[in-house]
Amino acid sequence: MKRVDQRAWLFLIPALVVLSLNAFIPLMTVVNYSVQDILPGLGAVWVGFDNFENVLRDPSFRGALTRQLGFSALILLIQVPLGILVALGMPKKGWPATAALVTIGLPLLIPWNVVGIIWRVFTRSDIGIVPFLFDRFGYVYNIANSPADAYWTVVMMDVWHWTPLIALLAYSGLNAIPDAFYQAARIDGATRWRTFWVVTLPRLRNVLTIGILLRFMDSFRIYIEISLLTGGGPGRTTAFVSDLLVNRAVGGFEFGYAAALSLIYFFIIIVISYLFFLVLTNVGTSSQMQGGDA
Amino acid sequence: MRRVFTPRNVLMAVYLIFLAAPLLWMLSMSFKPNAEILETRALFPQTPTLENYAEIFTQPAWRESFVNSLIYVAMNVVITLIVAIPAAYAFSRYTFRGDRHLFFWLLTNRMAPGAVFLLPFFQLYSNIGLFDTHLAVALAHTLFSVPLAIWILEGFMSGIPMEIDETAYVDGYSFPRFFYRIFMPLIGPGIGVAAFFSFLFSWVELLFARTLTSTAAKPIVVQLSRSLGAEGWDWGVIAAAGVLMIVPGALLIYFVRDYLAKGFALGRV
Amino acid sequence: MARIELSGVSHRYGNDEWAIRDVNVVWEDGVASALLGPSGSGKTTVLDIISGLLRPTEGRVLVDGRDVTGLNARERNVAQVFQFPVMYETLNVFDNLAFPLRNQRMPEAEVRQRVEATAELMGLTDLLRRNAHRLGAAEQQRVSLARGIVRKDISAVLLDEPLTVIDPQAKWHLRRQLKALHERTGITMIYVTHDQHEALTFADQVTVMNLGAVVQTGTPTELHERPRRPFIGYFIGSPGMNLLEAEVGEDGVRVGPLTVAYEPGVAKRLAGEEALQLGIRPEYVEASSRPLEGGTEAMVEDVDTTGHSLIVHARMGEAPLKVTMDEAATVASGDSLWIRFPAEHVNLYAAGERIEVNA
Amino acid sequence: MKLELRDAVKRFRTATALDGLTLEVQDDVDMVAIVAPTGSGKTTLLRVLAGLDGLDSGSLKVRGEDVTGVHVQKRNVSMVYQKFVNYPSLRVFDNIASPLQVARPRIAKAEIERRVHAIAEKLGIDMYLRRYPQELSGGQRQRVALARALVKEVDLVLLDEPLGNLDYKLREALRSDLKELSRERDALFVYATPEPIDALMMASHVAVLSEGRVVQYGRTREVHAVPQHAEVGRRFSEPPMNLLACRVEDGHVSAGDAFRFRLADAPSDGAFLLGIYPHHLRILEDGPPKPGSVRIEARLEFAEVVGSDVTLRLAYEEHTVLALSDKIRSYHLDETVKVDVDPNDVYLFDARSGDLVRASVRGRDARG
Repeated sequence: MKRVDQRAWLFLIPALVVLSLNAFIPLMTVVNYSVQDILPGLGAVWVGFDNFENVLRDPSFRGALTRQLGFSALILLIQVPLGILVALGMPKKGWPATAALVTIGLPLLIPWNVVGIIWRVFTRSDIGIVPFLFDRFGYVYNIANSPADAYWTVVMMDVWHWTPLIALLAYSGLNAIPDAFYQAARIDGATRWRTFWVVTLPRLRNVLTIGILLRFMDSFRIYIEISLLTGGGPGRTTAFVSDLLVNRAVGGFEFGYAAALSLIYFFIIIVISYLFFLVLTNVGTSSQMQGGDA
Repeated sequence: MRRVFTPRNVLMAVYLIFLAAPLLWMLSMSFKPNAEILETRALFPQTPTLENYAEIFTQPAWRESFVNSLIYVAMNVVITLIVAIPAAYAFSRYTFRGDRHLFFWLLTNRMAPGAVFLLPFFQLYSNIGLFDTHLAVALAHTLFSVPLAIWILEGFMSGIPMEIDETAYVDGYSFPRFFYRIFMPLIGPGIGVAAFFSFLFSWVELLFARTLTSTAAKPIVVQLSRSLGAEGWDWGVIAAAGVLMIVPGALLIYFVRDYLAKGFALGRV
Repeated sequence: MARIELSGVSHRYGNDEWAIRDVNVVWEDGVASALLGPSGSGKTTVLDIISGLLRPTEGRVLVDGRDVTGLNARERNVAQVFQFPVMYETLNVFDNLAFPLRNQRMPEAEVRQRVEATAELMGLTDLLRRNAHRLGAAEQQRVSLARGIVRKDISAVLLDEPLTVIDPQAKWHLRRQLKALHERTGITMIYVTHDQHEALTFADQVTVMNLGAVVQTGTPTELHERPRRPFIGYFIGSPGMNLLEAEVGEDGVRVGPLTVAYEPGVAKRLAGEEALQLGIRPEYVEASSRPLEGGTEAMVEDVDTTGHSLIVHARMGEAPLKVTMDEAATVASGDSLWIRFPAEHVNLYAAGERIEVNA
Repeated sequence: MKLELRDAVKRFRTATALDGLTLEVQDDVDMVAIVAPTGSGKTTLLRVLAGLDGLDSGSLKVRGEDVTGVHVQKRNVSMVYQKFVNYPSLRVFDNIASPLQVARPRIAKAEIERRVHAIAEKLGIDMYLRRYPQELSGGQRQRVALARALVKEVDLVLLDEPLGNLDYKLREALRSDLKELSRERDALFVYATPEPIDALMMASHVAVLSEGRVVQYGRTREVHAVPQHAEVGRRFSEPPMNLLACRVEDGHVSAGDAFRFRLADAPSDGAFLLGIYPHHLRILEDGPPKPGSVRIEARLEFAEVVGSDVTLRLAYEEHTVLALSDKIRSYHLDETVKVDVDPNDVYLFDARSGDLVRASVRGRDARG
């Protein structure tokens, strides 16, 4: 059992130094910006929480936030079940297992902007193969002006890009389930579906919660892939919170607004993630019966 | 006859096609001259050419940025491990005030929305004179790779019973000698998996890499997007660069496959 | 309930050498039996063959005379309790027990009746509404056992070292529960273990395996009193049986200075045997500080106490010998002790195989 | 004095592990057994002796030298756990040699080689020296841990239930090896176990622990023959001593309607605990009771075969009684068992304090 020893903090110093360099100082700068406005020629002027109020009342923020929540929920609903199914389908032993691991892992290895490029090339009306195929089925697919086509292409890109993460996590979770549970279910005459529902899924709970937490965080920050694929268009259909953030911060030079927006945005992520973290850790403590080692 | 078209095999086949199609399309593009890319849509290139790859390997800009990326990714992995191993040891061996919440704070760093932090990072690294150096990008990336590395290593370390530490102390081992000769070899797999995920993140990250560099340490990801910027995009070269960027990652995933297959210690949570 | 038989069963994994060779065992309907052997003796291979997880390379598995070699566990109606509790964590105890019945599409009314009857039998009635992961290991093991016997058509229950993860104080309670369950239901039960304590406590018929072969099948008394091979004499009982080199004399069998008297007929019959060995349990060696008629003297080298008896380590001529004496006996290392071997407690072995003498 | 632990106190948030524990062990003692139920402070006691845990108060002297505050790395001790703890990354040879390899002043390689081979041969694992611990069986892995603990000349060899995870026959073999090794070395073996059989078979001296204090310390057979407290009777016998509530009225002891007998030197009237060792409940399959002993009929609740004996759990009126029989046969639940008790074998403990009031006649002679 672990020893209680406050000197353990000494081990943490290197990590804290590196992280505080990267976390605290920039965070303080952002907080600094969020409570001031930079007026050309006048320098910084204290504005208190005005920026925060502007953001909260700004309809484009509320629009972006609802679209973002919708997008995050949708991709989780698709990726988690699909990831589990793929993990179930993956071979367990021998070279096929290695081949499956490497191929399924590929999308995770590609820089996010290259993902954007590939899908852009893949779906452009002039050179892409997707429009060409849809055309054969008599559907005019055009990512540039049809909001539906654009939205679903962005969703499919994200599914293509991140389902492997859930699949790999679920795959390692499946390997931790002792075979005795499947043997017992076979003896009890359970169908394949009943066995999944009563043996497999409950024991994947831990791994899936981590997957969902990671996927939620990353989906909330998605920006570069979409900006390369659809640039947020057509109109605002595929423009989410980070898109608004970059435009206001980099483009419009309303730095106070952007700083306030990012702090609100950061706050939302932390609150939701903390809820997941609590669920996750007390899920861990009500430890389901693992195989006891003699 | 073993049924081949079981629902499981069909689903896997469909998924693999969905997964491979864009990649194969990119691969085939990397062997086509620009002209052919724009006109035809055949999967197999009619006039296969290696000019796109040649472009990359001959152009100093491409080669240098590829090397730059590898340098700062390697530095990030090394710094992450040096910093994460002792921290993970503390979390796995001791309970101390605020350890759980500290762990959550570490995770929250990973969630910081990149976009707006660019300017502060830019100012910070310029002030400390690290702008446009590999170290700058490596250090910035540790903000994201250290928390995950600590989490993975802590899982592996908790798998090693405390009695091994104590037996070593009873045998007379000093802490450093114990850590080096007995403990480190035992968490080898953990180090491999942590290194893999640190590499994975740092290799594909764009925002910080672009912000903190200009010419001397220009990474491949920036070189890629730069050639995007110019209007007449040189699709063939971009596709070739995309293909080349997958190779290091694929190799690394090959090396850590056993640990992934065995299920790295998710029991931690 | 059913009669289980393995006839001529052998098995090897891939093409390395045989894990088990020519196993022939019959478990009569309703027997409480044990499969006992050190780890690596092949008992797990036999367990998997009975349960239907493993198809033997050679030989047949019969249930009530029906050849089930090719059938899987489901079709053989063989239930199994594993080393650690196997339960469906998201279901409460009632649904855990109802699970196999519902899979058989049994009407809900009948399911309820059978589950409640089985729960009563296993003392789980007041736990029926409790959720799985709030139960202790011993309770969970009882639920997985109850799940095995809730079905009407169960032919046998396999217990694979069921007490491994149970903490010591709860162990005797679960042992009693298993024994009581067998006496009340008469289900054929096979208890697989490497621990002789568990095997002899539970079973009326024990099959001992070693190095992939069945060495002896018999009641606890037979195994303890008349072990077929010296290995069983050593493996069963504590301390193990003494094993001494012996020669045939005219009036009986001689071990160094000591002679065990037999009728002349027996002596003649034994004459031809080579590599003769004599086995006797320490608690059956007669010992006393005063001379014993027909006995001999041995040197006491060491004395251990178990609280209720003394284990004397003596040396008779060259041969080391263990003797169990009452705790009140006054004996110390260095003393000399008169010992004698009563013929009815002696086992004779020729080339490692027990010879039936009319003892 | 090999070991002087005085008024040791060690408190944890939830419980007091050592509550003023004093233990003094003379120089002629090879092995002292610490008998106590799991979780009653015996592991903490070993950790304090090893220096892995410090003491809240109290002092510890080993061979006359005060080591109370000395850190574990500087102490001359070795330890073996119930779990087979070896260094998975080192071969068996390096596992055993590691205490010598880190010893200061430095020990020559040849000398390390000689000592490792000597101890490996003694424990029958010299053929595994090139292998890794993971490749060996449980019993062999524990022998590697033992070899490592014994390769260096130490003052204290601390053993925390080392046989707990081994099966029956391996325990027998290791018990005799441990006993022999404790005699050859002049180090003090401190063996902690909940199982009285280990202490009885191996240790020359025993300390029975209860609630963080030593209830009784002495020569093993004496403590067993004359337990000074009901707790010692219960803890230090296998199966545990029966303790039945009883009343003494003018020389007669009664522990139930049909269970009354005259006692020669009975104490003055009052409430007591009647202590009877299970092997003193004689089971005569047939024939009349021995003269002077009392016969009671009890219902068999359960029979457990242990080694070559059978522990019978009997229900008698509202008591549950344990008896020991050497007849290995199949027993049927709820059969009637006739049991005889010889008054000379019984002990009486004070009902409130549990202290011994009257030892059995036989017990007193054995100690003489």
